Amino acid sequence: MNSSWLVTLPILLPMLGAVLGLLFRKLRRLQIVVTALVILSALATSLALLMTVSLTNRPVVFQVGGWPAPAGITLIGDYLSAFMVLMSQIVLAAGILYATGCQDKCVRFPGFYPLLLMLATGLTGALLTGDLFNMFVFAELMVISGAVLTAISDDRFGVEAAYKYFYISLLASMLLLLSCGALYATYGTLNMADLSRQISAKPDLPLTGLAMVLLLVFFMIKSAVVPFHFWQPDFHTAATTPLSALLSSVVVKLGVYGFIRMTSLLFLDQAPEIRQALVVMGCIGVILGGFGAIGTHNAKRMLAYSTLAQIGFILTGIGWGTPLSLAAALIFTFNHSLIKSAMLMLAGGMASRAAVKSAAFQVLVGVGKASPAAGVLFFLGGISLAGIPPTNGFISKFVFFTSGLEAQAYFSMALIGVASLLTLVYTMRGFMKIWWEEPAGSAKTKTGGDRLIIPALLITLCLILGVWAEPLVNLSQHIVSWLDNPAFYIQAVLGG
Amino acid sequence: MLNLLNFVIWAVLIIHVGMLLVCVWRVWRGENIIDRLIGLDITSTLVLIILILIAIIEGNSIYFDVAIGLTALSAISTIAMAKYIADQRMF
Amino acid sequence: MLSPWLVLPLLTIGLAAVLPVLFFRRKSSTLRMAWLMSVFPATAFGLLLWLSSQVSPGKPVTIQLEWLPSLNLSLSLYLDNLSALFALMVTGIGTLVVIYTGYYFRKDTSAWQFLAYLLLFMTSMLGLVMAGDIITLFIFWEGTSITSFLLIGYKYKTEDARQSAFKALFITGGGGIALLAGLIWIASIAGGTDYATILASGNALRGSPYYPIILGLVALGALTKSAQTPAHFWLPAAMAAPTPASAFLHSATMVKAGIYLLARLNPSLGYTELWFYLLTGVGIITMLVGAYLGFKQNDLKALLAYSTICQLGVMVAMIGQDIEIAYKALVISVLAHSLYKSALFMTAGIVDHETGTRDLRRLGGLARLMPKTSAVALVAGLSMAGLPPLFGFLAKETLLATSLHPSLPPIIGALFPWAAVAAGALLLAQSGLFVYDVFFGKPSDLQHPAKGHEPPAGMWLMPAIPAVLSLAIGLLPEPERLASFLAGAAGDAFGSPVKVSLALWTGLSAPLALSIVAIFSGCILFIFRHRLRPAMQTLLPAIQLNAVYNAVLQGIDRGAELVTRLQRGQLRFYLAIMLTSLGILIVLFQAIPLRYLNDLLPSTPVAPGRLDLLRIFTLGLAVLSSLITVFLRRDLYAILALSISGLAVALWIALEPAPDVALVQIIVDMLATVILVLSLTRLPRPQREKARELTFRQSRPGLLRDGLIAVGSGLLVATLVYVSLSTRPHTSLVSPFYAANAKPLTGAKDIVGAILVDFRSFDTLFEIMVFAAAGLGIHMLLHYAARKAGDQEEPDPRPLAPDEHPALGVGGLPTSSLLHLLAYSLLPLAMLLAVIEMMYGHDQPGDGFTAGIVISLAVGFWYVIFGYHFTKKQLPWLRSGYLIAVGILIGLINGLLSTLFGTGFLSPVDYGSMLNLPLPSGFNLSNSFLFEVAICLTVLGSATYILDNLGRPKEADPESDALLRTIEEETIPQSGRRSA
Amino acid sequence: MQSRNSAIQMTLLIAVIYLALTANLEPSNLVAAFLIGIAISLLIRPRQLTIAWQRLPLAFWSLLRYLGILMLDLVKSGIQVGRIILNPRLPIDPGIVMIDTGCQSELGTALSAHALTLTPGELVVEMDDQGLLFVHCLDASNSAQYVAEAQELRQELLSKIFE
Amino acid sequence: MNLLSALAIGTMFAVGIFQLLRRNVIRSAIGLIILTNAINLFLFTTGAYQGVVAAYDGLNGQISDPLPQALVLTAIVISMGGFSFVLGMLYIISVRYKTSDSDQIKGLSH
Amino acid sequence: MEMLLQIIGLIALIAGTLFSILGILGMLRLPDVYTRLHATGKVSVFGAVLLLVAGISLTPLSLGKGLVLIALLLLSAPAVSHAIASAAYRTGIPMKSNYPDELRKHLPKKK
Ligand code: NA
Ligand code: NA
Repeated sequence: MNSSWLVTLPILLPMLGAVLGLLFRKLRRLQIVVTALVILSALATSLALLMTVSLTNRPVVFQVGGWPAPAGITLIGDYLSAFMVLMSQIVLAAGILYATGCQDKCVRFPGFYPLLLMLATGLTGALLTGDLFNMFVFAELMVISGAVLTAISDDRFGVEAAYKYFYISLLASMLLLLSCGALYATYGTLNMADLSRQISAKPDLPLTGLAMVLLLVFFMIKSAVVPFHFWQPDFHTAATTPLSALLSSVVVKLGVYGFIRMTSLLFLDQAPEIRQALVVMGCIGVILGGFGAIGTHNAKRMLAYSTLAQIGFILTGIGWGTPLSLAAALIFTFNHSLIKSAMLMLAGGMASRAAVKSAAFQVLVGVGKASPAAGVLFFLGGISLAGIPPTNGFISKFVFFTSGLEAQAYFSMALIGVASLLTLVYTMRGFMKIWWEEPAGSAKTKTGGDRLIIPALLITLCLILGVWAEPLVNLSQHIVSWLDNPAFYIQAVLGG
Repeated sequence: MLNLLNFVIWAVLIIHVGMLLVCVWRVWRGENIIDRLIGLDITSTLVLIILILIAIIEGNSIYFDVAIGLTALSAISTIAMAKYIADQRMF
Repeated sequence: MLSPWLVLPLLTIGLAAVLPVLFFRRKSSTLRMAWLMSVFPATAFGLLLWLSSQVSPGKPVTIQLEWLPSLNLSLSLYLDNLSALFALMVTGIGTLVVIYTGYYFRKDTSAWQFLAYLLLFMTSMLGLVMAGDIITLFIFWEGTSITSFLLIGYKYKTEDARQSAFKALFITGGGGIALLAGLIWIASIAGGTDYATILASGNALRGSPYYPIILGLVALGALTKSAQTPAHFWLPAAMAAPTPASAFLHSATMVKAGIYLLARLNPSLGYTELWFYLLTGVGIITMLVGAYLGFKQNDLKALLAYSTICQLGVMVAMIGQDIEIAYKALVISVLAHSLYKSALFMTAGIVDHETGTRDLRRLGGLARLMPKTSAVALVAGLSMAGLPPLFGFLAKETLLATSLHPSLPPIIGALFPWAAVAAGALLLAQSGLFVYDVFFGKPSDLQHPAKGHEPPAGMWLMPAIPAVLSLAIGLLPEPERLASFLAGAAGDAFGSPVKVSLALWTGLSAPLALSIVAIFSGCILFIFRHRLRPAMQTLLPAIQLNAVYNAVLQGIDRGAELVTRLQRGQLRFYLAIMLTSLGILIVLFQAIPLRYLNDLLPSTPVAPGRLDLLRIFTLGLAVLSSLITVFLRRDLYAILALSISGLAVALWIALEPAPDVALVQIIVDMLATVILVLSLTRLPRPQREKARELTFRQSRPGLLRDGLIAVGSGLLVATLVYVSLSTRPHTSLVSPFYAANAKPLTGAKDIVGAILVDFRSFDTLFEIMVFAAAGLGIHMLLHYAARKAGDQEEPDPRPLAPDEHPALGVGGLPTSSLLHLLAYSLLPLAMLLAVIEMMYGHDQPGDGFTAGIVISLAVGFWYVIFGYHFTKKQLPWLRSGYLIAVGILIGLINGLLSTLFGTGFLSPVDYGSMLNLPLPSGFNLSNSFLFEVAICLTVLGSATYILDNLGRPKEADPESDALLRTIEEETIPQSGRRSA
Repeated sequence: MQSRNSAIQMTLLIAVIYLALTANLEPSNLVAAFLIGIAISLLIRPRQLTIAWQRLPLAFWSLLRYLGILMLDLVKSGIQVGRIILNPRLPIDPGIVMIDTGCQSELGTALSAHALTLTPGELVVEMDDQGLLFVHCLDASNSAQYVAEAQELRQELLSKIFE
Repeated sequence: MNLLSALAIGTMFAVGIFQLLRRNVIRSAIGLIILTNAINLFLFTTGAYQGVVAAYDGLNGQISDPLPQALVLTAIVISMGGFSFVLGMLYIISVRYKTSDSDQIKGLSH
Repeated sequence: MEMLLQIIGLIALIAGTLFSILGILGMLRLPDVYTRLHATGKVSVFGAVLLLVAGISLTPLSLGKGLVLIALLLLSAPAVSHAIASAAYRTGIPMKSNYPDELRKHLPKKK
């Protein structure tokens, strides 16, 4: 079998799973087994994809339907997208496996797993596609399936969150469509490699700037960059826990991927300006997110706000624009995905044990008493989020600080330092509330709740990646070395 | 003959497009809901006619396919709305 | 010298930290476990003794493990005299504290946790002092912060413990962040992280323009850790920790981490004015603050904490100096303080443990009850008081000698000695309080005198060992090995050799005179303590840094509240902000192509064609009718106008000419109209009327805001359109390919169709998935989620007639047979149209999507005319879920088939000609046909889901009801709804 | 039996429309037409229409005549209403009158109503299954007579088409 | 002509945005459709050239650019999916929040 | 033949347009919804049918589709008019003046 198939399988397998899940929607056991198998094999293929990219040292390219680029749609797994896909699939698999042990009612709805797999399809596809409009389609798949899954959440406010998310995403989709249109009108193609080539050749055509800003804002909405973040705390909180874990960790990373693509492929000439904007908005996000996480009254919401801040970190890293800072952003992206999903699962797991199912702190106070092991995990996750060794969060922070120093971005570094302290404040406060404080009144915790083996595995992975960080760091540096050379990508897609 | 035909076709087309404006006005300022619904119904008839005229101009029967879809569905939607108006529900 | 053995002490203790969790969970008594555990630090101590014997000045023992080669980072250990001194203290006192813990918690079976934390801390601390590079150091540094958080918060059920633990973590964690930045900066200037490199780059560091910042960052880390004023206040609060933790962390180890770091970096960062003034200033102030505040305290442990702060100040001040004697003073202070302070803490723990109180006012005369403990306290207390012949005396002497050194600048030179005297006097008075008032005097609070008895021997023996050592070092004439060891340590900190003698008596000298003054005034303070201390309680209460800390936290909370208030829940507000931000970004990026717009204006073609006029007219109609939707008050009217607008758009599209899109636009317009009206039936009329009222009663500023945003967005799109149109024709890199290859390669006359199902079929495959997700989602939402949540609709004002054929009309009349006739004919016709669109879609407008929507609307028409139930019964194949699944599955299979028979996934294959099937001309049994079928089925399934659920959200559904019941049984019942 | 008949009729009808729409009389397309017709009939399971098979030629002829009448009615209707509209005085005398078609079947009533609505100046507002029509007439005073006549002819034709 | 078209489509978009920002949720839904239409119109204008005949093979004359048409078709399907889901959510919101006023849908804040 | 078709088309075009205009005019002039339905449901539809005839005769390959379209139009137009009229009556939209109404007494009483 041709290795170019590897780039389709991470998309098609979840899709197949979604279909089979729909067919077996009355046989829940079978549905779960199929879903798990599918997502695990998708994970395996993503891993194989990354390995292939790394071994052959060239992108895996698949021209769908055999049509030559730019006429057809190209799927391309270069280092960056293969990396992002692997990251997503890890967390997706974790989320799905968590769902199998989740006590929420909505995960037992017949459409839950198919929709979750559709989300997986959308995310993977958006990362692997080499066509801007195709990305729109996949992004919409993510939006709809995500909105549905949140709307059916056990949380009564799920539908409100989904409603707002949907409208805001609609805005994003419109911007992307406008951008696609403007780019097509200007450069006559939608293939990203081709666009890159054309834009480099003529970087200053009338609509180039507008298309760029529109695309930028699209990705900002996707990644909930302040001030385009308003949907995010609601959406990530109201969703059922396995979904929250996915949304707040990997789904928001589409924008991150987009920023990197924009600055390293599509808009090379305008990249400095974009980076400047990213730094400014990243810094705002870092502070706003940190404060928001401290100010909110709900554990899951706290983690959602925290994602605002963490995305801010990543943006800043991309914005600094040095190879090291890009690597830092990638490392941060990966690590954050693991940590945040684990933390959300833990918070949700505790909520499932509370007398009244809720992640509100007033309900969660003292709930952790029954599960001290979860406390250890949450604590480790918390210090990882705050960037304290020996966790992977520390590696992120270390590379980040190093690159910031190298980029001489002192002011943003100072802000980021403050934000790190804020992170420590909210994670530890949350920890103390759930595991250390005594429950008020007679509220009793339930004997059981969501299974916590998955967050345990994720936290273990965080620790492993904290101690044995070389592969990730090395990988991210390789990715950056590819990003430095967009011709590589272009050549792989268009040939010649 | 062809010139005449051509002229007539264009004239007819312009007349019908112009009459659409009347329908819009009807929907905007109709006496009651039924009046507006009639406005909508007649709009789809006019659109049907315009599609046929475009087919004539382009000399291509593919616009008939569009027109078939329009006719079938406009009947459906008008009746469904009439049902809603009469009953405050559809089904 | 490289020595792999260096990792052994660390490993030993690290292993010990894991053991309580693995083996001793609630099985063994704490005491036995503690004795067993103590073997590990003791072994480590022994190993370290052995290893330190291999160290000679300037020749450290090191080991390096490759860790992150990509970042040029390694994990390394490093043992010179300085780190050996600290490492030995950590393991030595650690051993004692572990055993002591066993006694302290002997009745508490859950204390294995405490032991685990303690040993984890010990690991971190040992790693910190043995680290061979600054990153390794930092890793362990943070480890101590975290583990000390756990230790301080060990009694987490009390608010005090939690707050204190958090306070310590906040301060030291904040310092840690600064430190990390500083260390990374150092590494980047020095070009490496290991000590050898850094110690060799002193000049580069000091010469760097960023030196002040680096110094500030490092100092922030070190000084907060070592509880220097003004960050000292976390240390007294940390006394909430169980006493064994205090005895270990707050005497010998963690608080000395900052000292160690400063000493370690002194050769490369020190010897500048800034360093001198910063450390001397902070150190002296801390010394005085600690001494003064300590004398006020009634809590034994608080008293010890402040005296620790005082001593830490002394040490910091010493590191600030650039004279040899200061480093002698430093190492002697470090060792002496560790010995007596750990002893005193453990003694205080015994007192607390045996009497149940640590309040000075209630304690007194314990010497009779616990003579051995009091003896230990006496010895350690005398050392703290700085009285001969104890080791503490030597510490004070060297301090005074430093303070009198002629090289000090004038002001410091004048202040330092007297500050030292004052601190010494206060310390003496403090130890008087500790020793005399507790063990020999009478309790001042006679109402609640404390009672107690001697603890088990093991318990008092543990503090006795350091106490005796304090005495022994002082009494022994000249412990040569110790002196040279300390000299080595001092030399490591100083950067060049230091002479250290441990002789107490060095002849009459100025320091001795000052010392006598200090002792004398200390005695006076002690004698008048009963008057002084109450006065001090009122005097200078202003040094309340806790208030500052609280204010900072409150400030954070205030900021947090402000941020969360921004999240005010109104979607419109969010959208407005986002659109405005978009506008701001566009302006900032200068993305509006103003100069191009100028260029383009004159070149606009003036003479429009006839078709152009029609186009603009239909466009105008579309805009007009959209605009009308704003002004029409009733929702239904607005929907009608919207429908017209959609039709006008369709016309424009037909004129474009783009019949394929026009058809879909028409169909979608109808569908949108129908489901919009359908959803009107779902919203209660009063609700809608209220919303309408509110909408039309919007305030002027609100209207202005929305209007401006709308106009701005409109201008954006207008610009896009204008530029695209004016720059026509552009080059398309793809369309010529499509036009040229549609027929030859895919057999399609309809190029748009060919793009949809062939060239860009990947889009279409997932586009139908989006549509499927929407339909499925609506079903899940309305048939499962809403039911489960028990959403109650207001009762229907017009309930359905029970008849299966619900009436069209009001009075229960059946639907007219005329409409039946139409419905009967339309469904087969719609299906036929659908089939034709699928079969011949590649030659004419219409595709699978149109087909699916047409059928589903015809089915919806049946619902309207024949009623829902009848239709469902008549059309049993209409099972939306399966239709969706089968549809997408066919899409996938189609892709795979073309992989097998064609050139790749979704590539064009004509199975009909492949199999030589006699098919009607114009119909190709090809991949595109299969794909159209897939699309049609999926869309049909999804659209019927949409219609069913919007039209009949509460339709009795045994399937979902049964499932929901099962779910209810499976999941753990909820006691109530979420409260907030 | 009846439903099978209906199915066959629907199949034929669909096949004819298919052929009309595809404008292709190749044998394979005929086969396709019938296959599609059968498939759709199976899916819809018609149960109402039943054409008089035994008298097919007559039925066909009647059908054509019926359609012709319909067209004629439409023409007349268009002209008549158009005249009214163009007349400045707008000579109308509208009202709703009840007409009993005498049809017993649902289909018969439906067809009557259909035809009636296409005739000049008549518009069925309400109807029931037993042949009662409530017709809005532009000229209520003398339409009853006209309607009755027209109705009789149509009724006869329809009875020849359907059993 | 271009300017007129641009202003018309821009106006349509503006109307869509304005409707989107209404308190009445039905108006927002209407705005959604108008926006979709406006964007689709814009997509048409991005076509590389103004066609004279439909984009079919074998016709005489300049065909209209087929790619934007295909994109519009895809976008239409997607927006219809989303639109119908919004209507579903509106129903649930109406039931749970007892309101059709967008500003009252604020169970989630802070 | 072609000429004939063109002539038919021309006539049908003109006649159809006239009826179409008449229909719209009727919609504007006639006094109430019921009477207007006569205009739109018949006159305009007739116009449309005529234009369809024109379309069939002037557009190649459109006979089948055109006939089906005419049939569809003829089938649906009366039903649509009927449905609208019925809805108007049931929502209580009055006729313009007091004309005979035999339906009123046959409707069951409103609950
Ligand atoms: Na097609
Ligand atoms: Na087509």
